[in-house]
Amino acid sequence: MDHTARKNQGGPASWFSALSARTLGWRWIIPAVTLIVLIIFFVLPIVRLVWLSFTEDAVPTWQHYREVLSDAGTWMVVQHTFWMVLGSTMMALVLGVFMAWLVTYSDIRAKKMIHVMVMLPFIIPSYIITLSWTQLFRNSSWFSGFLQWLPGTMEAPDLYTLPGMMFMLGLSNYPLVYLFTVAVLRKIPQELVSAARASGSGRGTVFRKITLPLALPGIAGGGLLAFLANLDNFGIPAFLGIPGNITVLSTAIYQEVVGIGPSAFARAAVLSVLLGIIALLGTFLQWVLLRKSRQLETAHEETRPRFSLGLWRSPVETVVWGFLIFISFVPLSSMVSSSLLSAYGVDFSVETITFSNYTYILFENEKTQGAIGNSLLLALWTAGTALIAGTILAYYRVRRPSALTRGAELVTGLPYALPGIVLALAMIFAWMEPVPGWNPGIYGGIGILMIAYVTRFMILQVRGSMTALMQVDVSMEEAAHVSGAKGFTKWRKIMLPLLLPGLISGTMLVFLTSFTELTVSSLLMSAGNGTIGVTIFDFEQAGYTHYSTAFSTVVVVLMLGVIGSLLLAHQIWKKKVVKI
Amino acid sequence: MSTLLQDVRKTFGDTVALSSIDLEVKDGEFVAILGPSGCGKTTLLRILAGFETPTGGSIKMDEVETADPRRIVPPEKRNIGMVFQSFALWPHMKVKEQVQFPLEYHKYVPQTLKKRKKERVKEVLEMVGLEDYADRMPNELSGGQKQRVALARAVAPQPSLLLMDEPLSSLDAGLRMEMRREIQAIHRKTGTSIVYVTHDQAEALAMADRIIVMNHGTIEQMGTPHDVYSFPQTEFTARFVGKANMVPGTWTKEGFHPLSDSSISWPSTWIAATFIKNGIFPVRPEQFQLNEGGEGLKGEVVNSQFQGKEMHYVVDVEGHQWTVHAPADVDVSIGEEVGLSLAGVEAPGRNSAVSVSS
Amino acid sequence: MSTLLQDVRKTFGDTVALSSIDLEVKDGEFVAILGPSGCGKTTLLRILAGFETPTGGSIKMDEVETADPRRIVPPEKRNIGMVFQSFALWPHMKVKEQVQFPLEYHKYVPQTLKKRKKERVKEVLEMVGLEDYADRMPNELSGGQKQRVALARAVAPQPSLLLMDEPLSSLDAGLRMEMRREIQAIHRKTGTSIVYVTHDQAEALAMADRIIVMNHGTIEQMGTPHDVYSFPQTEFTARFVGKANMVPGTWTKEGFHPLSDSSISWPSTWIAATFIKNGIFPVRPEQFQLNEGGEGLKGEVVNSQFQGKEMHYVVDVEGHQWTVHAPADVDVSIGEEVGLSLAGVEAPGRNSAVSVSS
Amino acid sequence: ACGADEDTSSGAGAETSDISGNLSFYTSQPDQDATALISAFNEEYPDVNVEVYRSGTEEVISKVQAEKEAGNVQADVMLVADSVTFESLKEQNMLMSYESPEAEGIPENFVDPDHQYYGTKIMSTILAVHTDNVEETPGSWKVLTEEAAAGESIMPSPLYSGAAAYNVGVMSRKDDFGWDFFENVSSNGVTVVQGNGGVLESVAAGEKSYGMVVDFIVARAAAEGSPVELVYPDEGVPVITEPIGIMNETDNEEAAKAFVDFVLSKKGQEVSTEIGYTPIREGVEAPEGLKTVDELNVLSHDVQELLETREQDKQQFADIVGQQE
Ligand SMILES: Nc1ncnc2c1ncn2[C@@H]1O[C@H](COP(=O)(O)OP(=O)(O)OP(=O)(O)O)[C@@H](O)[C@H]1O
Ligand SMILES: Nc1ncnc2c1ncn2[C@@H]1O[C@H](COP(=O)(O)OP(=O)(O)OP(=O)(O)O)[C@@H](O)[C@H]1O
Ligand SMILES: [Fe+3]
Ligand SMILES: [Mg+2]
Ligand SMILES: [Mg+2]
Repeated sequence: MDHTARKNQGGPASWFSALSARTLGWRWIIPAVTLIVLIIFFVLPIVRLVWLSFTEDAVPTWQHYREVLSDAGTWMVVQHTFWMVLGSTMMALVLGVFMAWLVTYSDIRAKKMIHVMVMLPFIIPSYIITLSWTQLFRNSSWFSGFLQWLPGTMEAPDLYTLPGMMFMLGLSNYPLVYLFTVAVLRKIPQELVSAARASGSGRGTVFRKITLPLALPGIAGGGLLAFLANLDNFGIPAFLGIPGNITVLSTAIYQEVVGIGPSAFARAAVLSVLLGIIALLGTFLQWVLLRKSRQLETAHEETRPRFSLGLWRSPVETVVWGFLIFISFVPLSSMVSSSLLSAYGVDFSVETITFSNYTYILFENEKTQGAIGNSLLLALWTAGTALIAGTILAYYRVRRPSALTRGAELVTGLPYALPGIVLALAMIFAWMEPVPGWNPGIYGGIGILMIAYVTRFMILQVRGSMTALMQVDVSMEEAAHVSGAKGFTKWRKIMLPLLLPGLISGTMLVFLTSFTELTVSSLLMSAGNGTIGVTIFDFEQAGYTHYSTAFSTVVVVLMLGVIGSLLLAHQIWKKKVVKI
Repeated sequence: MSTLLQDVRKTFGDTVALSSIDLEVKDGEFVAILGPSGCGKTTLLRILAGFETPTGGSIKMDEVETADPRRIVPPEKRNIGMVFQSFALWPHMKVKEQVQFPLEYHKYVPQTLKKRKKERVKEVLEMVGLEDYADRMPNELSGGQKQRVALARAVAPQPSLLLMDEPLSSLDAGLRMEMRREIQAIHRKTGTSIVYVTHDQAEALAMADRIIVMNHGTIEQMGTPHDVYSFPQTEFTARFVGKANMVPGTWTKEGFHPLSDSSISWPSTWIAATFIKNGIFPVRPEQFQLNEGGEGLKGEVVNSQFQGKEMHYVVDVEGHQWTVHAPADVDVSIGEEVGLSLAGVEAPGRNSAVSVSS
Repeated sequence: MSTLLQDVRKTFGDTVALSSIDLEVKDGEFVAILGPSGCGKTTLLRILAGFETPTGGSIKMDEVETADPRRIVPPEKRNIGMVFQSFALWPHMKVKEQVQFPLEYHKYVPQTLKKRKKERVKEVLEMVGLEDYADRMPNELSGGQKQRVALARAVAPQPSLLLMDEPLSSLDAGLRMEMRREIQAIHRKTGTSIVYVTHDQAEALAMADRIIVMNHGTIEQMGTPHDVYSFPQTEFTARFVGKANMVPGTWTKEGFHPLSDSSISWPSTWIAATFIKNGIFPVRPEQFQLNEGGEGLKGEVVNSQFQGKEMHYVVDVEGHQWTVHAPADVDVSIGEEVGLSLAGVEAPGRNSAVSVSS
Repeated sequence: ACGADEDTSSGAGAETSDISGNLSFYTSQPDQDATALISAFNEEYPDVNVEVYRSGTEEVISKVQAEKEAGNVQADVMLVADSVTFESLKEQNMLMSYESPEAEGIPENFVDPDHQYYGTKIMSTILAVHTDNVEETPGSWKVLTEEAAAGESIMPSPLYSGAAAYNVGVMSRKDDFGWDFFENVSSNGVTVVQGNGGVLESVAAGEKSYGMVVDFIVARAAAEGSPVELVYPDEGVPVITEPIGIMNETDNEEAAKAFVDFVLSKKGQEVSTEIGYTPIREGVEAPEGLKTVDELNVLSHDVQELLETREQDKQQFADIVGQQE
C-alpha cells in the first residue's frame, strides 16, 4: 500500500524516464524495420537486375554496356523514348491540371460523375483502348467518314507515329495528374487567392502565380507518376510502334528478353538500367521543382465552388462532357459491340448479336470467376498493404526529410518505372531462392504476385500519401500531441480524417491498376492463380476476341460497382465516423 | 475613393453576420470599425473588398454600383488594398516577392511606382522594419513579422481604398505605435481612404477620423473618437469604448443619486437619453476617484492589478462590481474598505456633433 | 510542475532564435515572457512543449531531464497544455469535439474530470463565452472565437504546465479583461504553472508573478512586474516595458541635469548603473508633466493623439522627440510651445529585489 | 469411339499405381487446349497432378531462362511454339533426351535427331484474305508484292514473336522468296503488328485485305462466320510444330515421360484435333478446313542454322521494314 502510494507520488518522474527510454527504442525500431523491408522488397531485386548487366557467367564485365551503348540503334531508341515520354507527360499534365481545376473550382455540375468518367481509362484494359482508337482512325471508320464530310481537308490522324503514341499515352495517363491535383487544389486556402485578387491580379494571373505553384506538390506528384507510367508502358508502343517501326526502351527491352541469345537478359538488363536512369532523372527533376514549395497552413478542404462560369457554364459543360464521352465511348463501344458479336468482323445487326459470349464467360468457364476472385484478393491486399506501408513511408519522407527518406522514395519508384516483364524477371531472380539453395515456396504460389504487386504499385500510394501529408500543417499534429494523443489515436482521430481524401486517391489507383494488371502476372502467375489480365490475354491470344471483350465488359461493370461503393463508403465515413 | 453602403445584409445559413448596414466612407476618410469578437467586422470588410456577395442591399464606389445580390465587381477590378486578419501570405514566395506582387499586377498602380518597383519594395519593407527579411520565406517568420509583411503588401501599390483587418494585433506595443504612425503618415501623404477593423479601442481612438461601433451585426454608434468615447449613446458603446461601469440610481433635476442614495448627488451632465430613462449613470474607470478615507459610495476592494503607471481595482459596492483606475501611488490592498466618488465629468466640445444612432 | 532551463540555445540555419537561456519556472508560478516581435518567444515556448529540440543546453521538468540536443521527451508525455499562436484548430471537428479531445486522450487528466467530460466541455466553453457555438465547425468562427476555442482546449484537461502563446491577441479589450480574469482564476484554483507569451506589457504586468523580458533571443531582465516596470536594468527594458523616453544629460551628486542644462536638476533616485554610466535618465511618458506655461525643458508639440481618458503628445525638445501622457483636460495643439518637467519618481518598494541580469 | 475409350481407361488403370506426383507443365497453348489435354491425360494417369503455367511462348521462355538464372528450373515438361526455341534450350543443355515409343507415327523431320523434343501438331502459316475485299482468291504468296495488296497486307513481327521469326527465317532462305520477297512486301506497304491475333482481327474487320497468319485461328474464325478465307499458297507454307520436351532437371521423370508419350499417342493427337489443330501423327484426321500433314507442301530449313542466324535475321528484317518510310 505504502509502496503503491510512493510509486504514485513519484509518478511523473518515473514515467518520464521509463517512457523516454521506450520512446527512444521505438523511434529507432520503426525506421530500422522500414529500412530492412525496403531493402528486401525494393532494393534487392533491382540490385540483382543491375548485377546481371555487369556480369557474363557470373564474371564481372563491362562488355554488355560496351556492346549496347556503341550500338547506334540504342541511341535512336533512347531518343524516341525521350520524346515520347516528354510529349505524353506534357499532354497528361495539361489535360489533368485543366480538368482538375475546372472540377474543383468552377460551379460545373455533376462533379462526381465527371470524376468517375475521368477514371475510366484505368478501368478499361489498355489494349482495348488502343485497339479501339486505331479502329476509329482507320480509313473506313465512321469517324473518318465524319471528318471527310466536314468541310476542309481533315483526315483522321495517323496513330502509328510518335505523336500518335504521345496522344494515346497522354490520354491513358492524364487521370494520374488529375487525381493528385484535385486533392491539392481543394486544400488551397481561399484566403490566399483572395489576397492575390485584392492585389489586383485577375483569374489568369492568380492561376499562374498562386494556384499553380501552390498546387505544385500534387501536380508534380501526379506528373511524376504519369511520367513513370509513360516510360514503362509496353502496350501502346508495341501496338503503335511496331507498324510505325518506332522502338522505345520498353519495347526494345522486350525484344531483348525474348531474343534467345545467351546474353539476352544481360542486354535487357543494360537497357533497363538506361531506363532506370531516365526514371531517376524524372524523379530528380520533380524534387528540384518541389524544393521551393511550402506547406500550406490550413488543412481545411473547401469543396464549395470558387468561381462561377456564369453564362459559360452550359457551353463548358457541353465541351467537357463531349470530350469525356468521346474518349470513353470510343473504347467502350468497340468493346461492348465486339462482345456482343458471334464472330469477329461480322457486321453489327440483329442476327449477329448474341449473348452467348457472356453466358460462356459468366457460367460456362470456370476460370473467369477464379480470376476475378484472385484479382480482387490481390487488389485488396495490394491496396491495403500499400496504404499502410506507403503512408508510413510518406510520413517520414514529408515530416523528416533526409537522404534516407528521399532514397526510400526513390527506390519505391523504380519498380513502377521498369517495364513489367523486367520487374517480373527481377522478382524471379530475387524470390525463387532468396538465399541460394533455399526455396521458401513464395515463387510458384500466389505469394510472389502479392509481393510483386506491392513492390510495383507502392509508389502510387507513397505519392498519394505524400501529397496529402504536405497539405496538413504540422501544428495540427502538434495540437494533438499536447492534447495527449499520439500514435494510433492521433492517426485515427486527427490525421486520417484530414488525410483521407488524398489517401483514397492513391489507394484507388493502386486498387484499379492491380485489379487489371497483366504483364507482371503473365510471368509470375501459377496454376490456379490466374488473374483478370492474364485471362483476357489468354482469350485474346487464342483468337477468342469476343470472349476477351465480353470478359472485359464484365470487369468494367464490376469496377464501376466497386468505385461506386467506395465513393459511398467515403460519404458514410465523412458523415459518421469523422463526426464522432 | 468614396464608398456608400445601403441596407447591406449578409447571412451565413442561419447566422446573421450583418443586418442592415448603412455607411458612407468619404474620399480620403479614415474610418475605424470597432466591435467585439464575432460582431461582423471581417464580414463587412470582405463585402467591401468584393469577396462576399451581400445577401441584400447595395454598394456604390465612386458613384458606381459595385455590388448587389446578383452581381459584383470582382476585387481585382477595384482599386483596393487589403490586410487580412490571418495574414494570407503566399507560402511559396519570399517576403520581397509578396510585396512586389501587387506592384506588378494591381491595375491602378501609379506609373511612377511601376517604374521603380524594386525601390518601392525596399521602401515599404523599411517602413515596416523588415528590410533584413526580404529574402525569407513566410514559414521562417514570427507571427508579428508575418503581419508586417501583410501590411507592406497591402500598402505597396498605393490603392485608393485600404482595407485593414486588425493589422496590428500580433505586434508589441512599441512596434504597434510605430506602425500606427506609419499608417497615419500613409493616410496623410496619399489621401487614400482607409477602413480599419479593430477590436482595440485605443487604436481606433488614436487613428480614426470616424469610429463605427458595431455589435451583433449592426452599427451601434458612429462619430468622432471624442464623441464615441465621451458621449456614448448606448450602454454597449459606453461599456465597449470607455469600459464604463453602469451605476444604477435615480435621476432628478439636481443630478444623479447613485444607488438611489439621496445623500450623494452627482452633477447632471450631457448624457444620452437612454441612460436617463433607464436610471443609469455610465462612469468610466478613471472618472471614479478612490478615497482611502472612505468618502462617497462605500465598497470593498476585491481585485487589484498592477498596470505600471496606474493601478486597476475592482471595487464591490453593494453587490455591484465596478472597475476603478487609480494612480500608481494609491495603494490599497484587497479586502480594504474604500469610498468612491466622481472625479470629473466633461461637457461635449463645441464642434462635436453627437450623432444618435437608431 | 517546476521547469529548469539551462543554457538553452536554438538556431534555425543562420538565424539565432535563442542564445543561452537560463530560466526556472517554479511549481505553481505564473511567468510571462514579454518581448518584441521576432525575439524568440514562440521558439522558447515550443522548446518547453517539446516540439523543437534545443540546439544546445538542457531542460529539466520536475527534476527529470526532458530535453537535450540528442533526445527529447515527446509533448504527449508531458503534462502540458498549449494555446498556439495560430490557434491550430482541427478543421474537421466541431468546437465541442476540439475541447473534448484532450479530455479523452491527455494522460494526466484527473479521474474526476474524465468522469464528467461532457460537463467539463460545457464548463470551459461557458468560461470562454462560447456555449452557443459548441456545434460550429472552425471555419464558421471569427478570429476571436477561434482563439477562445484554442484556449478552452488547452485548459480543459487541467495540465500542470500551461503554455500560452499570445492567447488573447485577437480579442477585444472587454473580452480580454474577462479572459485575463479567467486565466488568473484557473491559476489560483488549480495551482498550475503558467508560461504566458505576450508582446503586450499591460497583460504581462497585470497577470504574471514574474516577467521575463526578452530581446534578440536573450533574457534582458527578470523580475516582478513592479520591478521590471519601475526599475528597468537596461535601456531596452525601460523602453519596451515603460515606453520610457531616454533623456540624455549629466549625472552629478545632487541629481540629474537633463540635456546638461545645469539650471534644471532632477532628483537622484534608485536607478540602474548603466543609465548613470551612459548619462541617461529614463522618463516614462506619464512621469513627464506638461506645463502650458512653459516651465522646465522647452519644447514644441509635434503630434497629439486622443486616447479617451488621456492625451498622448509627442514633444520635440532640441531635436529629441519625447512622448508625454497628459490628462484628458490638458489641451494643447500641435505647434504650441510647452515646458516639460518631472512629475514624480518613486523609490523601490521594500520587498522588491532588483534583479540584475547579465 | 465409346468402346475405344473404355479400352484405354481400363488399360490405364493398371499403370495408375506406379506413376504419380506433381508435374509442372509450361506451355504456350491456349488455356482451353491445355486444359483439355490435361484432363484427357488425367483419365489415364489420375494420380499425376499437372500444374500448368501458361503464357505466350516468349514469356514462357523468359520465365524458364530466369529460373535457370536464379538457379533452379521449375518446369518439368515444356510445350511451346517452334523448334528453334527448343534448339536453343537444347544448346544450353536444358533438355533431357528421351526416346518415346510413340514417336514412330511422327514424320522424321518433326523429331529431334537426339530425341530431346518432338513436334506435337502442325501449325502452318497461311494467307488469310478478307472475303468482301478480295474477289479473286490468290494462289501465291507473291500477291503480297502486287498492286492489289498495296497498303492492304499485314503480318506479325519477328521481333516480338518467335513463330513469326521462324517463318521469316525459313522463307528468306527459299529460292522462291529470299530477302527480296520481304523487301518487296515491305515496299508494298505491309503493316507489321505484334502477334497473330492482331493480324486476324485486322483482316477479319476488313481493315486489311491480306494477312500472313497461323492457320487454325483463321479456320476457327471462318467457322464462326467471320468474312475470312484461308489460302494455302502454291509455293508451300512454313510450319511450326509446337514441340514438347522434358527438362533436364525434372523432379518427376516418370510422369514427364508418360505425359510426352500421351501427347504423341493417337489418343493425345485426337484431343488436339478436336480442339481444331492439324495432327502431326499420320493417320489422324485433320479438322475441317485444314489440310493434313501429307497434303501440305511444307517449307522448312535446318533448325540449327536458323537458331544461329535468328538475331541476324531479325536485324535484317528490322532494317528492311525500317527503310519503308
Ligand atoms: N463562413 C461562415 N459560416 C458561418 N458563420 C460564419 C462564417 N463566417 C463568419 N461567420 C459568423 O459570422 C459572425 C461574424 O463573423 P466575422 O468574422 O465578421 O466577425 P469579426 O467581427 O471579424 O470577429 P473577430 O474580431 O473575432 O475576427 C460570427 O459569429 C461568425 O461565427
Ligand atoms: N523555421 C524557421 N526558420 C528560420 N527562422 C525562423 C524559423 N522560425 C522562427 N524563425 C526566426 O526566429 C526568430 C524568433 O522567432 P519566434 O517565432 O520565436 O518569434 P516571436 O518572439 O514569437 O515573435 P512574434 O511575437 O512576432 O510571434 C525570428 O526572427 C524568426 O524570423
Ligand atoms: Fe508466340
Ligand atoms: Mg475578424
Ligand atoms: Mg510568436
